[in-house]
Amino acid sequence: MNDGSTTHQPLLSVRDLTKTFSVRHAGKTKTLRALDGVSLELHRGETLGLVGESGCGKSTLARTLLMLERPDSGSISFGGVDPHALSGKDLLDFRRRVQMVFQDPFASLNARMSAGAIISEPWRTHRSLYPSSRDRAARVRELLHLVGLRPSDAEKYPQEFSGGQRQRLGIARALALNPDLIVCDEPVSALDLSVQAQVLNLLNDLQQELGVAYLFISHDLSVVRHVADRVAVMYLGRVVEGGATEPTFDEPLHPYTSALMSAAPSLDRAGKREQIILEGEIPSPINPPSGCRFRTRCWRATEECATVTPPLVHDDAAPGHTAECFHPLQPAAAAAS
Amino acid sequence: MLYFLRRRSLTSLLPLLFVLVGVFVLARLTGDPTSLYLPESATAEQRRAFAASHGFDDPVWKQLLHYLQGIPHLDFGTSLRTGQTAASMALRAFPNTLQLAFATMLISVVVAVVLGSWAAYRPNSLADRISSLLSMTAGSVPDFWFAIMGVWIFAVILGVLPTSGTDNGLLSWVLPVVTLCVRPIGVLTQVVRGAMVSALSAPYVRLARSKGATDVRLVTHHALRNAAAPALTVAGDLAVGLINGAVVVETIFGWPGIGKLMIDSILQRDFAVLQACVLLTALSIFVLNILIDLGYALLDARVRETVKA
Amino acid sequence: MTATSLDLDGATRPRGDVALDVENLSVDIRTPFGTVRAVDSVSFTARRGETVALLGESGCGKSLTATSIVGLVDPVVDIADGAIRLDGEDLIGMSPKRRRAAAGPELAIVFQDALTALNPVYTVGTQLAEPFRIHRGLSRKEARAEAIRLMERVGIPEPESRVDSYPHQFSGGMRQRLLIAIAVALSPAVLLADEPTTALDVTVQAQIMKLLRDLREERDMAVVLITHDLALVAEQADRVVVMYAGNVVESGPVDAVFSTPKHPYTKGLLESVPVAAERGADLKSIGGAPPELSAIPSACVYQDRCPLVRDICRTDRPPLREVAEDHAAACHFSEEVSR
Amino acid sequence: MTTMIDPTDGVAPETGATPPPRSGRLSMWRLLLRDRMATVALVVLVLIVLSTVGGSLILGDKSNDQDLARGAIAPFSLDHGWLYVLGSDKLGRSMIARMVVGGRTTLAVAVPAVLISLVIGSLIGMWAGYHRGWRETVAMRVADVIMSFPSLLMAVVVLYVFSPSASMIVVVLAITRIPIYLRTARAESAELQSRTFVDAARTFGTRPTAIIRRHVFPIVLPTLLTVATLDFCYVMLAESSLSFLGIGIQPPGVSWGLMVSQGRQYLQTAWWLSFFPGLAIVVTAVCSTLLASWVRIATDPSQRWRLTVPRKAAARRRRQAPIVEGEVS
Amino acid sequence: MSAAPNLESARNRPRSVAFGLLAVGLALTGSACGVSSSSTSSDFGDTVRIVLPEEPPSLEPCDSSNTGDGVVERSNITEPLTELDLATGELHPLLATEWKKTTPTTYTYTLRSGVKFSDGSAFDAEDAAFSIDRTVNNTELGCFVAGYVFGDEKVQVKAVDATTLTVSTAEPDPILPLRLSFVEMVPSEMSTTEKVREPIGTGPYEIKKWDAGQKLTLAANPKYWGDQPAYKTATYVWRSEGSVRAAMVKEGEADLATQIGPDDGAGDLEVQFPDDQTAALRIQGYIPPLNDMRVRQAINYAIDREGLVKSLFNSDTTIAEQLIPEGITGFNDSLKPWPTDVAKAKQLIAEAKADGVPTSTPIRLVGRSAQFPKIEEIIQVIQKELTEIGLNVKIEMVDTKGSTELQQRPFPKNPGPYLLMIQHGNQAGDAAFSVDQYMLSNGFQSAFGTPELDAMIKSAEKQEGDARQAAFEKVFAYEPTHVGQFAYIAHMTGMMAIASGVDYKPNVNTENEMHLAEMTPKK
Repeated sequence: MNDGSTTHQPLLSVRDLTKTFSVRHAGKTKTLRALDGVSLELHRGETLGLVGESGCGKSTLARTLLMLERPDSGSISFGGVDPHALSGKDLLDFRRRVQMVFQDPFASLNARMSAGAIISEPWRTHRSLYPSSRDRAARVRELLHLVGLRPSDAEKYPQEFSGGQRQRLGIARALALNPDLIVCDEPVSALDLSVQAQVLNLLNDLQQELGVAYLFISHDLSVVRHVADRVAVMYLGRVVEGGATEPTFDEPLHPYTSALMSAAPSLDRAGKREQIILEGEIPSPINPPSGCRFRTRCWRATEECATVTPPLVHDDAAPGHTAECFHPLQPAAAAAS
Repeated sequence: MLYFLRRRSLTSLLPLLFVLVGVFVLARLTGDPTSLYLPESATAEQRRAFAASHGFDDPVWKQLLHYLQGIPHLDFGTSLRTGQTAASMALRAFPNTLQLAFATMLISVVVAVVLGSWAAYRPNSLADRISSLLSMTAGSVPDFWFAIMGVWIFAVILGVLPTSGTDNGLLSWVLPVVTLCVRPIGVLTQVVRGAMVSALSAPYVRLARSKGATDVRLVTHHALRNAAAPALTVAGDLAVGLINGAVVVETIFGWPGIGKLMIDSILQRDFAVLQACVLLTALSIFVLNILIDLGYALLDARVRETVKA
Repeated sequence: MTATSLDLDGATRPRGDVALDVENLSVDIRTPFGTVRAVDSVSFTARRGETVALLGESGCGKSLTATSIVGLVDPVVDIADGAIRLDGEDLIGMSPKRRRAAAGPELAIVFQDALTALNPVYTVGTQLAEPFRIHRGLSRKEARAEAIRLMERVGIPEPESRVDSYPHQFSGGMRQRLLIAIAVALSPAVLLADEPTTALDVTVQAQIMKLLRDLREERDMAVVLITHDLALVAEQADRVVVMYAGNVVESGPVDAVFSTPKHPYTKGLLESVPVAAERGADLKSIGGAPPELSAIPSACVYQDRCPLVRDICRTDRPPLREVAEDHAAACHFSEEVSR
Repeated sequence: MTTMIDPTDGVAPETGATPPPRSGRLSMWRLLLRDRMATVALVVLVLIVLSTVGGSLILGDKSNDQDLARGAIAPFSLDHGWLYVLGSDKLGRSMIARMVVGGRTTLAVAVPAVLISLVIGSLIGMWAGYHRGWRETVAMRVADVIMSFPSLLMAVVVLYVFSPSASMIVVVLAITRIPIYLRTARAESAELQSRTFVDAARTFGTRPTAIIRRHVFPIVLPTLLTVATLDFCYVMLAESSLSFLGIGIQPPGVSWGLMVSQGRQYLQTAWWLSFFPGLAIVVTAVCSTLLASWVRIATDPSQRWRLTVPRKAAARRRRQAPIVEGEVS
Repeated sequence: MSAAPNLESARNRPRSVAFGLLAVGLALTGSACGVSSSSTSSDFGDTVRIVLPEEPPSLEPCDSSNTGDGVVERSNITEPLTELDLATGELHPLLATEWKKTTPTTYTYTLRSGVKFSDGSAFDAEDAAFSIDRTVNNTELGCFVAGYVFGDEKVQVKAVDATTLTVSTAEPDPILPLRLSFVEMVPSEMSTTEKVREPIGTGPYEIKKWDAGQKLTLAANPKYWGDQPAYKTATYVWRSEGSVRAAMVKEGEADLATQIGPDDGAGDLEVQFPDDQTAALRIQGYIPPLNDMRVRQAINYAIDREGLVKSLFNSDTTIAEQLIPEGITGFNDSLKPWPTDVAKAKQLIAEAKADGVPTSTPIRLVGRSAQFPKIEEIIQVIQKELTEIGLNVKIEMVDTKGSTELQQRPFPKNPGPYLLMIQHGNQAGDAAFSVDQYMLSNGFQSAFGTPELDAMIKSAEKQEGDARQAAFEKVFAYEPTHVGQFAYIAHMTGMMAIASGVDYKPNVNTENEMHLAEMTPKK
């Protein structure tokens, strides 16, 4: 798989994406910076894991990529074009190529529609895809089979399925338009452990089979570690660290990534380990700290962290592994570029 | 607070203006009242003079402009029927309706809170079913029918209450207030019950229960205040609707309130009085809405923050 | 930041007295479609100073067990059978008055959803003071002082100024601290924590779990941790009770259960955790889905998903039997379950 | 959420129980039959509709048959034939026949008024709620304008201008009730438009009208129908009030409200003239309220268990003393 | 997070708001109780309590021919120079002791001396001249009396001395004294630009307190020139429901209730009395098919007046045969009511139809709601009867405004054929007031007429004495057979409820002016 080198044009490229919301807070209108200069790249057939705690902006990023939100600034390039500049047929074509799997398999399926209707709903907009009803019926059966459901399930309603089966339905719906990229927003976090494994396996198999790329958003480090080729760690609207999965998780540069890894409970009871317990909570994105976002909770913070945005540093040992930090945990070089 | 008042004013006074202009134009469409105010045998010249002296010969927009110009000077015109200023007639009638409405709402709220809480305390119990059926019935009784049946039974047959009027002290209040109470009690009891049922099954009540709080404390201390907001909303709507009821009740009981005055003014094409009444009613609804918003703030700190700002 | 050493060696600590003893607890739910048994003959004990985890997936009956213990079940729920003893006293047969007296000083619960569990219309100070007002009859002023002390203890900064704030003015983690503060206000013998960190971020979860741990030590409480998170159990609990479809399928010390599971369900769960598998490779997953409550098999509850299933599993329900010291499993073939 | 067929929510969620099997899903009919009061209400309503609509075909002429010699016959006597069981009015017309025809008029005003306001209000409401922004603001302001003045007075003014007729009453009542549906539909629609399955539809490029039609409308509908059932009661009372005040149905037309009004002057000599039509209004209104309240619970998954749960084992539960059952008896 | 003091205030403010609200509420209820207790039933015996259908709009004396005002005001608060006895049609002296025609166009009045207004000032010829001038010649006030009894006529008044007054008209006016009997005397200080709500008069009572909307109290005028009345005070309240008014007398809440109906339940407290009102159906006889005499006659034949009067009117009501009741100058006592003959009516319609008259055209039958008791029922009966003879009749109940539009000229354009229920009251006592309005071909409330009838009316109006009587009798005899604009229904009677403790004999004038001085407590 792709190791992050940019020999050919990436499928998706995000540059300096910024998105703010106006919120009413204590009676005044304030600006909430959900995304503050996010840059990402994603290649065909690759899985990019996006990790972060609640409020870090990862869902906003997903919604912006799917054009459910319009960014304030920055650019998105999908296959070389900015979808936000599209309209009409071109826009519809973009809609076809990028799909989403949602976190909540209960809420993301309309309980009043049968499984068949749910899966074929996209074709009611993209009519040219499967023009005849026989084609559509056949394709529904095919998709159900693909995600491990029975063709007869097309008649059933979402509430007649278990949580895992519903998520399979959601995946089938996302596949209905034969997309190039599927944004998976916490696709397994609402599922029980035993079912979660089934769905992760399914996603893995589909990627092998169809070559689809995933943007895999999760707060569960073990899941991301399992599925992602590369990861990006977000904190307060910024990507603070990114790179191939193993070096990023095993030898993190950024103290936040390290704390995150440490805080996650582990099954492994064999040895006692030092647990880093951060103080305080994530500051509000309405009024984020100056300089380094993480400095208020960081044990390595110094005065300079409060004034200037930290530089991008590269991991000496692993190419493509970068972080924004004045005091990286591993030996690292400041960005050359 | 100031911001809040300004916002409320903008959002509420605009509809008020709409209503006023709408009523003005509609009232003019009912035609020139000259023939009602002059004797059958009045001559054409007398009619023209009458119309001219009251401006009925002007086009409607001109009359409206003239009327609106008078408002800042608190000039709301003069009654054709009585020759008094429209404002004084409306202001004299208004307190009578207000007293009626206040007594009604006070009684309704107290009864509804007690009944509703009691029913919600044990959902599906016999008490709940009975009080639900009663409150639904109460919400479905036409007030005019209730009123005349009340008069018939209590004043005519039994002779224990006066038929009408305001001359018999508190006894005069019984039938009008009871009539007006019926629907609010019915509706409000159901709302309080519903709100209390959900409040009583809310997690914070379970938490309070896990602290060892008694049931009485759970109802009065934890659930009631949370259930108050929806009840307040409905109580506000009911208070506005009381004006509807007042029209009927005041007509039947000869209560000299604003509802009766408005109906009479419409019948008599006494436009100035009608408009003064409309203005006063709309204004009081505006004030009522502000009071309700303050009530929300009183109940809930989250609302208070938006009001305070 | 603080770096603390996780004490994962609970089994070696001296055990206190049995504070909570649940015996053959069975709970029914009346539904439109008939009565279903949601909790079936569940037994476990919790001693002072130890953490017992009730582990299971959604719908396995662990939360219902907890709410049955504290007596906060919905009207459609009936306790059908069994005994719940708090320091030897049966809770089910208790008078409501005695029950109320026990709620707080002897038995307390921390709820999962801190936002809705706190009453939005009262200040947190009022709510924190309530246990003292109810059980100790303290004056408003004294109770308020206690509330401030509590807030300080659970790590809420500037308690004097925040005591008059409302719940919505606190963050999720702070609200969870407040809930814990209310629960431990009167130093109960038994503290039930129902998924106390599920809604929280991992960094905050770590803080909350440390707080719970510290309070357990400090007040010598028995903590019953209800969770679906295996890793959390591994880190926090001394003993674990694994539930499936309303039944206890395995129980014992965490070390023993997690290292040598004696029930195929426990084993399947452990293998489903992604870290166990290589990236990109398939995870070992349990096929199928848990049964509906109304369709729980009469014999072995796990028969439909069990890789070891045999004829006897479809006819006889395996009893929960001791397979090692203090380690029990409900499987006909527990010896065959191995890593 | 208003989904009516999600059995997972059928059991109170706190119990954490898994859903009961779908095979046992109850049809609305069976659910209805379990609630005796709601069943009775429905039966009565159906009877009222049948007898007023069907009955006026048979009794339509009789309702205007005058016979001054048979004026003011007291009710509950078969001496003059079954048509006079409920007595006659001053002109000797059968009360039964007039009640039937009056009922038809009342229904013929209330039903179209409710339907018109339902359709207009919910369409605008769903549209405004889905799009939010200025559309929502404008729609809500319009609703405010209508709501900011007592509806009955507005109707009085309007009916005076345009002379009272049945169709005018329908229009006036419909307009004054539009905000009810508008607000309900807007609130639900605004909530639904932020739901994930709507987001999902957006990601396919589905147009707003299609989303409203496909995803919003079917979900909002039960709520709106509940409101409409309740509102039917209100509109009927409003029509009656207008007729009572003399600006509703005009004689020789007859409606229940008008009959109460006309009978008022005979209260001392012929009480039945006002009593029976008033009673008919109450019965119809109570039944529609009962039915509405049942529909509200039946379509609300978090409430529905109340209708279906068998009541038993109270003694045992009391010891557990869940708050809603309470131990104070 | 805000600092502590802010939080304090946040907590306390709502509480104080709550107290404020409660206080306002209590104050309101408090004042409410004050209102109601202030006017509890006063000492019986000294007070007569009267309940009217509506509140007097104002007591402006120059509007007193308006029944709602006059019934309270006339001869109670203010008095005219002379008083008309409707039963006999004669004028009696009141504030004038004598009057005579001194020239063809001038009348000279001699005023009663020693009369004082209730404010203590003396009444003299200046006041009388002022009152007449204010009522008749003032255009600004738009006096009801001017329009009602004087029309376009203007008068010159002159106070010759303190007790002598002359009134002149441009043309000779044989009934000028009759007209002048409608002018109430007021002090010359009264406003000539604005109507006065609470006037000063010379009557036996003065206004004591008027709680607008609630109650009007009159007290005996201590300076009254005549005998003091039996009741020291009189209170008026008003209820629109006849049954409520009746019940109030029955329950002892009032002593007298006016305008009640036969089914209002006053029982043996009901008192009937002759009235000046006549109910009739006016036929818009210039619009087909009503322009055919046969159709108009058929309508007359179809109505069963006897049945109507027996079951729906007050029991003393009589069937009408002409527009005015007995007692009015010009009443023709030889006329007989139109007979009921359904067969004949059907035949007439059939004939008309055969001649091409569009008898199936829908005809509007218009009645004014609450014009008199049971009008709705009466209209419904008539509709039924007219339908039976083959006409297509639709009922329309309208309000006052709606009926005046159809009743008075100019009539609406293209209204379609309509029949209008009218109730005409001649309180002036002379047929001229009726026929001028209702029978001239261009009369203000007349749909059509004939030149012959117009001529008969014009000449009758110029006559005096017996000649006048005879001339008008001819008019009334001529109209039904040659014009047929009306289907007369009934000469109405009034009905009131009088408590057993009050002695009062209502008369034909009672509905226009109810003299409190004639009421006495029964021993």
